[in-house]
Amino acid sequence: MAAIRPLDDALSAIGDGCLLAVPREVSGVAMEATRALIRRGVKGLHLVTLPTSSLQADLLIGAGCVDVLETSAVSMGEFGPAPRFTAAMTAGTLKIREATCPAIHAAFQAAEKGIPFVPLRGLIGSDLMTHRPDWRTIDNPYAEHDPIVLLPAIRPDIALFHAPMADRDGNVWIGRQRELATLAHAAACTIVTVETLHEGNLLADPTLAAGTLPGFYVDAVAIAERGAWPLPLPDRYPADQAHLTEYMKRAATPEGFARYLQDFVHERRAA
Amino acid sequence: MAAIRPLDDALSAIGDGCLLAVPREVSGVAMEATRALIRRGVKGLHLVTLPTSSLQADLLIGAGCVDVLETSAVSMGEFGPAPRFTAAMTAGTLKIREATCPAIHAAFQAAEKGIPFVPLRGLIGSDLMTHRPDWRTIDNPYAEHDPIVLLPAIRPDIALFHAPMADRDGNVWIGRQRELATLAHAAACTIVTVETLHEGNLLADPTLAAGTLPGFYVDAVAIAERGAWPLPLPDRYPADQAHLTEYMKRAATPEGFARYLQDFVHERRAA
Amino acid sequence: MSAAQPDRALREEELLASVIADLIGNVRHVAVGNASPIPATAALLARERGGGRPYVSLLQSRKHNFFTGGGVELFDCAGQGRIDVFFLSGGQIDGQGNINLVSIGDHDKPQVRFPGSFGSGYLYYVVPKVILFRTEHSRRTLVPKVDFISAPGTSPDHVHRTGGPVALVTNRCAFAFDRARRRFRLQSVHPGHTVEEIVAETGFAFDCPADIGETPAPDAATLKLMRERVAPELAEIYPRFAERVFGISADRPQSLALGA
Amino acid sequence: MSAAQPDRALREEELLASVIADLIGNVRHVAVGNASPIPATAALLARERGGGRPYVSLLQSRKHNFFTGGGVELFDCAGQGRIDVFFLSGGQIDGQGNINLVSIGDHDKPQVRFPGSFGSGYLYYVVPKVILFRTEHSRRTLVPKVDFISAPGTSPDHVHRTGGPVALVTNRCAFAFDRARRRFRLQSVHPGHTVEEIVAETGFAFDCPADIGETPAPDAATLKLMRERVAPELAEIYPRFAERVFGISADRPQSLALGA
Repeated sequence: MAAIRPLDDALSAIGDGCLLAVPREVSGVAMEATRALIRRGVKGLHLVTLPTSSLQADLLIGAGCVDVLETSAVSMGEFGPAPRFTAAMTAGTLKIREATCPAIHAAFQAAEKGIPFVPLRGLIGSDLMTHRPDWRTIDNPYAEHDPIVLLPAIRPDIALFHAPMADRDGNVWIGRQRELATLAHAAACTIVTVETLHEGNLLADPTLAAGTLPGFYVDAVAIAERGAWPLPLPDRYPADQAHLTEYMKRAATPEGFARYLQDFVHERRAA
Repeated sequence: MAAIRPLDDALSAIGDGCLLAVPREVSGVAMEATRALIRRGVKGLHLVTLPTSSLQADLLIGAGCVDVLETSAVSMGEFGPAPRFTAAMTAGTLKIREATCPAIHAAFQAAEKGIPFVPLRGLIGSDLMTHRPDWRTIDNPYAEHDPIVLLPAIRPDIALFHAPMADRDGNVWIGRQRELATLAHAAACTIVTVETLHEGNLLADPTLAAGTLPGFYVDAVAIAERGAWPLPLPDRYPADQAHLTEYMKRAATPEGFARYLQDFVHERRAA
Repeated sequence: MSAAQPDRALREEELLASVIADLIGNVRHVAVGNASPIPATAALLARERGGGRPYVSLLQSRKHNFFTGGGVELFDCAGQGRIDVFFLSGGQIDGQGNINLVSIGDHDKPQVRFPGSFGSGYLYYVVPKVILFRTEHSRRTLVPKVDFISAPGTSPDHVHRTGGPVALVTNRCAFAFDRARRRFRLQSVHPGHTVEEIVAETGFAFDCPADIGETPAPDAATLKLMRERVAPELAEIYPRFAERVFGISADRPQSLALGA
Repeated sequence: MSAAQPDRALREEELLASVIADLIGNVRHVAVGNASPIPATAALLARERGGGRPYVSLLQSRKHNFFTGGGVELFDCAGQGRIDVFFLSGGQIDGQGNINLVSIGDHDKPQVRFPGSFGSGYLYYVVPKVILFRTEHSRRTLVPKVDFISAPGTSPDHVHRTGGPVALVTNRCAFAFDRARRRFRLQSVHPGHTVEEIVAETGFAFDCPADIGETPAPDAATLKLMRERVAPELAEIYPRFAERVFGISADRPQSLALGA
């Protein structure tokens, strides 16, 4: 069961080389925690995004924290290609396990169910298949001549995300972001940062309980106000457009990115 | 998209012989709708329970509405064995497709995902396997000598359940009863009865939205106050213990059950 | 809610709940399925004694149930390896630990029909400690071979299986299950019963060490916890059980319940 | 929120959105993925014209998104056959309708790297009407054969497939996709462009009927709906696009935005 802990303490379970799973931008990205990990100098991460990422993956890659990336896409959306991801890929310095969004969702759901694999339609004839030998085509036993792809379960060591609130029992309100529950169910260890502490028990009110991940699945909670900044937090605050524009400008070159890290990560500056 | 309709009208899509899926007792059982179906004289149902049932299945079986029952269990819980289910089974007049709870959940989730089958652990060595030729054992392609069972998806014609409230857009608040969303996603047509009409849109408030099944999946909504009676509705009202005691007494014999139907179904009496 | 009568004689249900609570041991999470009032009592008792640990999930309860993902969450949770103890019963239980929750006689036109397999066809395989319980200990219920295997007591080595039975608690005794030998071993005999009686009333063969002791009755502190703290909690989902065993009714004011 | 300038010249984005809105047709549900402002404009326009139908799901939006089951719901919904129209693009698109969202050159050390396949490796197979769009129409983007197939335009007959491409809209023209012939057919040429130019700028062979017409510009009512009703809604998830194309900013009061 989770206790509310200081951020660096809550992140202590994230060791070098671990399989770290993080959600997509609109679901609640633990950016303050990501900066703390970079400050600490985490190395060799196998980063899995459920199913895509933006600034979080770009920062971790640019800071040299990631050995292997499993993703459906890394993009800064309207701001354009993710600069450090793109640079690392074209330099050939980042190992990537290509995927497509529903395949990553399904593989996490397989881990959630305790099943070793799950079938998924589509995929056949895509070059994703040639790059993913772990995705295997079998004949659907329930039909004639019907090939279908199987995906192995993804069981992360750590799930890390940001949410609006948690209570002292480690219950976390995730609202409509149900994939955060899947993430926690699939992972061996779940670390959550939240905007605020909810006084009282989130499970006590049936309306709040409907959007709550039980503390049973949560190993550590840290308070991080505006912890998704400069990314948005659903229903709470939008992305910081000006800062992301600034990021794109700086991160276009290795030197500019280094200065960005210095100014906004190591110096702990915030908006 | 659902409009709020009178009960009998909302139930018109439930034709004789259809594959009707209903939830377990604690998730919200549409009992008033069930009585309406019996009054209308629906026949030949293939009834699937997600994953168990109590009074609802017993009533429908006793009233002769069910040809095939797919279930993990039918029981009146503390009140004892379900009398009309037990009578029909020992008389050999009811075809049953034996199952176990997580297999039914998984088969509905497979339909929800649009996959033809899903694997599940357990099951091997159970006599359920000999009675379910559609459950097939394959070798897990990701391990050596590791047999695992596949279950075909269950795609109901109709899903029918009872919930606390809906709005005029057909959005239905289901709270923690997430299997009701799976039920609706898996079914071709979803019919819901609710206690009350919610003025305003359930999706507009993030807290309510987290527990809401979107109206997109709902084909008809009818208001049925105390519509789960005499079964409980989560967080709203408990089971009517006295009435269930009365039911057990009457339903012990075919004649008593016929009088029960006369008094509480055909006469439309309620507590 | 009512307080129970503290000085009345030990009831069989209380003894069984106490035995089961001891079997639960030091674990993180105990789940209890449908229609299992004695295991529910035991699980809540274990939590009271453990100061909040283990987590207890009563499938039918709103209050004692942290699940927010619907009915599938219990099974997913077990599949994740996050349920340490579960309880199963059987219309028949045999000496290999096989349980039958379906029927006696021809399956399609049985002599006796039970409700159905519930979650047993899965949970028996994936929960490390499954405690079997059956209050009727007779040759009718404890049989040489079940008519229908809802879930087998053991599996061949190549079948993925992380769980299975550890014990069988009846109204007469407690058995341990030896997975390697695939059979039960008599563990203790409840007060007022004998080994001879158990041999006579059990339909299957079991190991019977020479030095079988008597099942210890719950101590006063345990009994007090069970009657005063656990019993009122049971009334939410087992009102008839709570009233019959503990004289407690959720529907009536305390003074009336005390007089019942 | 600001109102846009009603009388200014037609922008290319507006033309493309109008073309795509027409392609959507009479369906129940249109979904739009990430980084797709023009398709989002088209989908919202189709809904405005249809008086609330089709349902529109903008993946990144909170407001225009009825999903309550998390990120997987879009894909499950498509797998259920409940998404009728979706949009895909490609760093490269070839004449067989194959799309490349991954890279150009050697995959492990590419000359050009794109963000990744997103949901294309699934949605292209299961959404009946996939509309391809690519604003840069050149031999660089429309190629004879893509370097990496994120998702193929067609599949062998024995491969389960309920969806696929129906059209490709670029800044120069609109193509229809003929699934039986597995190739594109020029459908209409946008104002200011010519068939010869399109042949010259397209890297793949396509069918070109003799009587190719000009792509019709949106009528005044459509344009008014787009600028006044749709554009303000876009600012939630595409603030830069909404500002650049429609002069609308969600962050500034209306008077300021009008002056921008």
